[in-house]
Amino acid sequence: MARMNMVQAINSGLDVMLGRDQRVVVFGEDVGYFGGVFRCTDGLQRKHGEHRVLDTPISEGGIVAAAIGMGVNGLRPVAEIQFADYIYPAFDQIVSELARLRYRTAGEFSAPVTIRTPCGGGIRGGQTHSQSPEGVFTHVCGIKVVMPSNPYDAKGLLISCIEDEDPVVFFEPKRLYNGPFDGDPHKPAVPWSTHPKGEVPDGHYTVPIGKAEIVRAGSEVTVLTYGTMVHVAEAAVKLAQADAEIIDVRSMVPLDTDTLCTSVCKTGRCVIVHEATRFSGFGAELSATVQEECFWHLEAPIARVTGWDTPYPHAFEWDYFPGPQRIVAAIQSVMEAR
Amino acid sequence: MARMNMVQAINSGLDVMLGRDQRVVVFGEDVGYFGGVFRCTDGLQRKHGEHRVLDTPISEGGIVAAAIGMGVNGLRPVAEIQFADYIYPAFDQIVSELARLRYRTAGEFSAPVTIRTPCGGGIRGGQTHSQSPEGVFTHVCGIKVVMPSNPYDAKGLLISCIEDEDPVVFFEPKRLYNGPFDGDPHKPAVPWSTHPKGEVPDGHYTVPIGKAEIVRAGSEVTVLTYGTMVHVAEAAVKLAQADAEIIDVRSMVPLDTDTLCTSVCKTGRCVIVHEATRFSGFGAELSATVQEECFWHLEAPIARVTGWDTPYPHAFEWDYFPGPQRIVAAIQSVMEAR
Amino acid sequence: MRQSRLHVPHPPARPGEKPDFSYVRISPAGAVARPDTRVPAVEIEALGTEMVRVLDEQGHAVGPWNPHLEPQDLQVALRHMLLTRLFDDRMQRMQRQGRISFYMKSTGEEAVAVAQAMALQPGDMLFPSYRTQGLFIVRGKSLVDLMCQCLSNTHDMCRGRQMPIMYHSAASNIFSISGNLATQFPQAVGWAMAAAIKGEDHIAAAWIGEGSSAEADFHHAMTFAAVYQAPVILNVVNNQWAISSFQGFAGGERRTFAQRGPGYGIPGVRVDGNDFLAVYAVTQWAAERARASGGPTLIELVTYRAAAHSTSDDPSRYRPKEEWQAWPLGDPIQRLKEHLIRLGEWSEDRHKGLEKELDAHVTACWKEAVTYGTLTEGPSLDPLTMFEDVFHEMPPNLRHQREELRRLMQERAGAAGAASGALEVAGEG
Amino acid sequence: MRQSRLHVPHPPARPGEKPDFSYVRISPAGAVARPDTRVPAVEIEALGTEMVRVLDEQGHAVGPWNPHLEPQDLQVALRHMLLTRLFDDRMQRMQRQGRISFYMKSTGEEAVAVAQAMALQPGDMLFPSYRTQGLFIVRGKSLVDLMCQCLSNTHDMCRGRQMPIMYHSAASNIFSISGNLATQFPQAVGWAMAAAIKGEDHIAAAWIGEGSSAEADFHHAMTFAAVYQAPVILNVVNNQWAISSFQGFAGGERRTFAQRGPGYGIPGVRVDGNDFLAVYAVTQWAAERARASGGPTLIELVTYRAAAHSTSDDPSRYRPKEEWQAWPLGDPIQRLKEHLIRLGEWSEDRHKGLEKELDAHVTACWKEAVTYGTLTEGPSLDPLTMFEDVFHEMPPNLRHQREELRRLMQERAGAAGAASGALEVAGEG
Ligand SMILES: Cc1ncc(C[n+]2csc(CCOP(=O)(O)OP(=O)(O)O)c2C)c(N)n1
Ligand SMILES: Cc1ncc(C[n+]2csc(CCOP(=O)(O)OP(=O)(O)O)c2C)c(N)n1
Ligand SMILES: [Mg+2]
Ligand SMILES: [Mg+2]
Repeated sequence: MARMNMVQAINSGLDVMLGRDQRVVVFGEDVGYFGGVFRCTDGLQRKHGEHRVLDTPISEGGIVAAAIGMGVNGLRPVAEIQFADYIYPAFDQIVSELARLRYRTAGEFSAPVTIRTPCGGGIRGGQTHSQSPEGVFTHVCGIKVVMPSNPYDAKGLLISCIEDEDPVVFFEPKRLYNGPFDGDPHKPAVPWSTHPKGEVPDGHYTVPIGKAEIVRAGSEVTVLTYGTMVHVAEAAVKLAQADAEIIDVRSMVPLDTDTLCTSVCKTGRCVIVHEATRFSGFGAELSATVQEECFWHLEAPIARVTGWDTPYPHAFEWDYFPGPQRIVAAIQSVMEAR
Repeated sequence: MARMNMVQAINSGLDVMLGRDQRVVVFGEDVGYFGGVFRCTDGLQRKHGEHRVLDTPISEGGIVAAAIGMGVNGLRPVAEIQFADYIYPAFDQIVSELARLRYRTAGEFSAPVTIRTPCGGGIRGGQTHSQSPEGVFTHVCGIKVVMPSNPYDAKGLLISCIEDEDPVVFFEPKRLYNGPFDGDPHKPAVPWSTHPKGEVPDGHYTVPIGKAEIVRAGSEVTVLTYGTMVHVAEAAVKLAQADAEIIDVRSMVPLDTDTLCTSVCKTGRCVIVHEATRFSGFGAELSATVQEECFWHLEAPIARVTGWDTPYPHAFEWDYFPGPQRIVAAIQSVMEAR
Repeated sequence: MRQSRLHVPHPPARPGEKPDFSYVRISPAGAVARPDTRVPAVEIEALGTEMVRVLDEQGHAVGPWNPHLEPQDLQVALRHMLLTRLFDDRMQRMQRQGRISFYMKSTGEEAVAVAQAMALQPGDMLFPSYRTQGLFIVRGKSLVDLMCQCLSNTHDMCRGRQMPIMYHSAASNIFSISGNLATQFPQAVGWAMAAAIKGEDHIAAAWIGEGSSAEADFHHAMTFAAVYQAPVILNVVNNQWAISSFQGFAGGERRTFAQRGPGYGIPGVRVDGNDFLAVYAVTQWAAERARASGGPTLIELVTYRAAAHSTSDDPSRYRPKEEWQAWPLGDPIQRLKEHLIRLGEWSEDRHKGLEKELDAHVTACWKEAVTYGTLTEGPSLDPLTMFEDVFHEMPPNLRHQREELRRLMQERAGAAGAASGALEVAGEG
Repeated sequence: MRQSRLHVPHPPARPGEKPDFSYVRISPAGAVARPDTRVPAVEIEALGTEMVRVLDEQGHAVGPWNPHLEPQDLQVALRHMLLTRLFDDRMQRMQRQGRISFYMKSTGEEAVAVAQAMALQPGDMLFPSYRTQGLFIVRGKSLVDLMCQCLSNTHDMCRGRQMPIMYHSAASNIFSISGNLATQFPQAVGWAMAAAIKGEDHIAAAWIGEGSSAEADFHHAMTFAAVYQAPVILNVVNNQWAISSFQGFAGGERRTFAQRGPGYGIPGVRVDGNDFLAVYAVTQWAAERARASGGPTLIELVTYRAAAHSTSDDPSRYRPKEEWQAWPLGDPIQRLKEHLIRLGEWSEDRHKGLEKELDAHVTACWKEAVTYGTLTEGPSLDPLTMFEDVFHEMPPNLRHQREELRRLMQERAGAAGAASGALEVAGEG
């Protein structure tokens, strides 16, 4: 057991899988010699060889297409898209090809590709280094979508993704790479070493895809969230002094509806929090599902706290970011309803 | 006033705008000499010249990129993507560029591009000629998204799109090109000439973007839908013998929340119908919005009737399609609740 | 407004005009040198403008690219090409009769798929386009299987999920056709990269139309193939048309498609696509090169789409009806047949006999295929299977949706009768 | 597993190794012929492998590409390049001091943007990359404006919405930088198509890095430019590196990037990117060609990224520290300066004077810029403006969200004090 930040945990997950399974190959822009712009693949090329940890041309479409071909030929490709903002050039290959291959060939062909990509804001990245496009992928049948919120889950989930028979988009909330973040940019940074989920086993273990985690048990209101916002929600719940149950969704596809809806049916109140823009974001699906399953238990409207429906603005990062103030307000309004 | 089917109405809208505004240019794969694989641009090149109605390389990304450049240079490009299933190669240009240009330049640059694209199933097109990807675009800030359900709206909305200062994706439900479709593929085809919305003015007129239309007034339950499903919903409502208010959403972005929510607050019950897959589809946003606005008036859970969460299967088209049987069942369950 | 200065490409002839193929540059048979397969790309750029041809006007095989195949092999080739054509003709008729929903013929282009498949090894992976049905025929996929796919019946390899002609065959090492143009091009490169990473000798080959070469994936494929020197053959089938758009709209007005290769450092070879021997030889050359770690080759196969684009298309709206007759490279089947006759290894009678035999075979296959059902009649797949294979294991939401459909189907069938049948199926997925 | 046969490109030198630029093929100054601008692409393919150079080792301007500029123009050029460099240096320092969040220098590449902008006409539309700040400087965009953008302050042309360096200027006919690589390449072609459709004489020019040429949009741009013979100049700035990846990972190991052109039927011209005169001449040639309906040109500008990729980057991790010193094409500023001295039109003293003057100018500009605020201090933009310009007219959902933020801001500021200020703003959007 070691203390790791999320970058190290991801690096360790890749390292473990490269070591255990000759079929695993890791590639992407600046991933090889340099070790990735966020250092997630640091040292892996030196250790596992340049034929298994590769640099690629700057061509996200080509990267995913090549990954599909490799997957069809028996490898387990782990492709990095340098920023989630740059995943769109690969969108056709992901949606039309990767996600549908098993279906259209009735299972004769499939490509167990993992696409890793850093997402989210809070790093002064402006509109092209801050996006949270996970919602779009959750509407695509045939691809799994996960987002860890801590080093332990990051490594365990990543290993699950690489071992999974289906393609997965693995979103890495980059604001969490170095430490949990409670939504207040003015506080000194907190390292993962102070957080229980910063304890990460050195070797192989898995965190299952398709399972949400109750991060904080509570009885008055359920907060559904994932990624960076898990920590912001925790801070907000403290501020609101509500007995909230916070659930880290972790796996958007498949969704652990049971855990989510059991909680909301119990608390009767629900706040959904994500960083992505609100309109047609993943929160809409969460809200619709919860409403369908828990309607008769709901004591207040389900509230969504999200990024505003604008591109991510560089200068107004902290007015844009759905921080504790907004979450507290939502919790209070939901609690006060009726 | 003439009787037109939807293809003719679209053709007429383009013709009118090509005639009125020298800045309008129309292009896409097979759009020029041939007049489009669905004939929507038939005769336009002959009439307006091959420099204003053009064939293009088979390159959806290039088509949208070129449209952006043309729009920046003062033209009003109307680009056709031959099938909505093939819009993904243009996704990056639409999402990262077209939708954000005005924002990132604080209004100094913009590109008033209209992207027309036939969508939806019911034509034995299998998984690559039947998709309804509108939901994905509604999550993208900066681009409008509309889908007409009849010839009158098609022409009027298309003209509004071309005249609009913002980019718009204009989805054409191809199952409706030749006639309204009630969801029963075994009945003889009905032509638009028998439908009041098949009466289309020859000249210029507009149907506003951002306004839903109440297609059938009712008091017991609200059915929110758009495109092909408007007609299927009408058939289902007849079968269910419910006094349903059917609303054709028409404009997904911007959404006419007022019209939608006023109706649901009145009826207290809501069924949402679309052809696209359910999970994270546009129905999720409709459900979430309605729930937020109308919670205290809801007497039953909001129900969604949608395509299943699978790619569109060729052989099982009519088991996949959310036809009248499923809509009736949803209306009944919503009506019977409590 | 001032006069537009935009250049808009024009095909040589539209309906009512005289076909004109003077733009197609044709080298005499035997005229193009055959370089060693180890020669660097930069030294063989001429291969992209010339046209490798083996069969001359008299039906002789001439020049350095003559692959010197045995007559038996040529007879097999003729059989494959003829079968492809007869299969296409039959399926088109069946579409016209409403038995299948859609079809696309490869008429006039049969040499491409048949010669290339024959020149490759069984372990080489093929990434087909929708107009390379000959690949499946050469690799022994039964016509019944192909027909069942087109029928979306109970034996459909795609289990009813794809439109007709979207075949695949893992057992034959032929990848799946998706319907999205060009996507398989860079996937083939990825497959080849994996073969190289694993140190295996197999190579990949992929096909797209000249029109599709304008898609991004063409560039992705070329770049990755060049950078990693992937063992792959990238084929652009230039059949002059992309639905209604002639090849100039893909950039063919000024350069050949083979000439795209050298810009990436990839050899580009232009070949008479209706010359079985030339296509075979060029493919063999590229395969040898790739297998010996010589990297990728781009092949442009110059041919003509003799039929409509698909059963939904009417080419008389956009090109002269008699263009096919004017096509200077002739008919690949006719040309190979004449060559075999010239060799004394074939005759008009044997040809007629073969036609009859194959036609009977197609008939027999069709008869068998329809016993497994059609889209509208006979036994049919259980719609509940539509929820399978979205994922390796069915997630809860799909299980629920399957149950919902099951209920709806029962309701439709009348609850009593349907219940037992549906319960049986329940065990499946 | 067997030995991998994949080819993985290697840069000539990694940290600790001796820089080696022997792979860069350099033509002697004056050696490359200058064809007439009306010559078809196919006749001038050599321009893609050779390297157009005008300034020789002694600082003389030689050969047919010498644009014969007036000394005054050269002095202006020197001033622009020097200003670009000093501006870059200052902004990098300001980033290090935490005054701006990010920066990217163009050090060593100043001739590219400055010479090209000078060779084009004011009405020509420029589609910049993030390393062509020189375009803005030549077109007279004030440094204060550029600095205010980097500061996201109250005068920021992007109104706080973009990271530093993502400038634009409609008034100067310079398009916007998005952050997504290569996207503007085909947009420039569309702009040029529109110019042609309107019968106008203006042309477009676009810039991407050699690494970005692997993106789909490179292919889109080339195809559309070739098909419609769009009046556009497509520039690939080959500065040898793309963050940590050397140019071989974009396909530069076997061919030059200029050589991609001929495959599309587009002339490809390779030029010494650090030779102001050569870059000017080649751009002028391409512009003349485009303006005379001769179609597009692809220019590869061979240069070296002397600085880190960005302020987030540390190049000592992936390349020898002293590579820049070993770069065979030198420093563009130094070379133009020497040429002017050789002409008797410049001196070390004047140079020092100019440096001092420009440095003072940069200082003055910075001082002014910060009076409009910084990201963290001084006057700042109203956050409520963030809801504007998503659409031309603000739709209801954004109005609601703006109201919500207004309330939150009031709450934060303490309801009483903030109310009046916020109400004032309400009239705005
Ligand atoms: C991404 C995408 N865009 C458009 C289409 C529609 N489409 C199908 S075939 C075709 C023409 C292709 O022409 P070409 O590549 O020359 O192949 P050919 O049909 O001549 O064999 C088009 C535009 C598609 N299937 N996929
Ligand atoms: C679509 C996209 N993918 C990846 C990136 C991340 N990225 C920013 S700059 C860069 C390297 C670009 O190299 P090059 O094109 O050679 O330009 P240079 O930096 O050398 O000027 C990368 C990979 C991006 N901005 N956009
Ligand atoms: Mg073709
Ligand atoms: Mg570079």
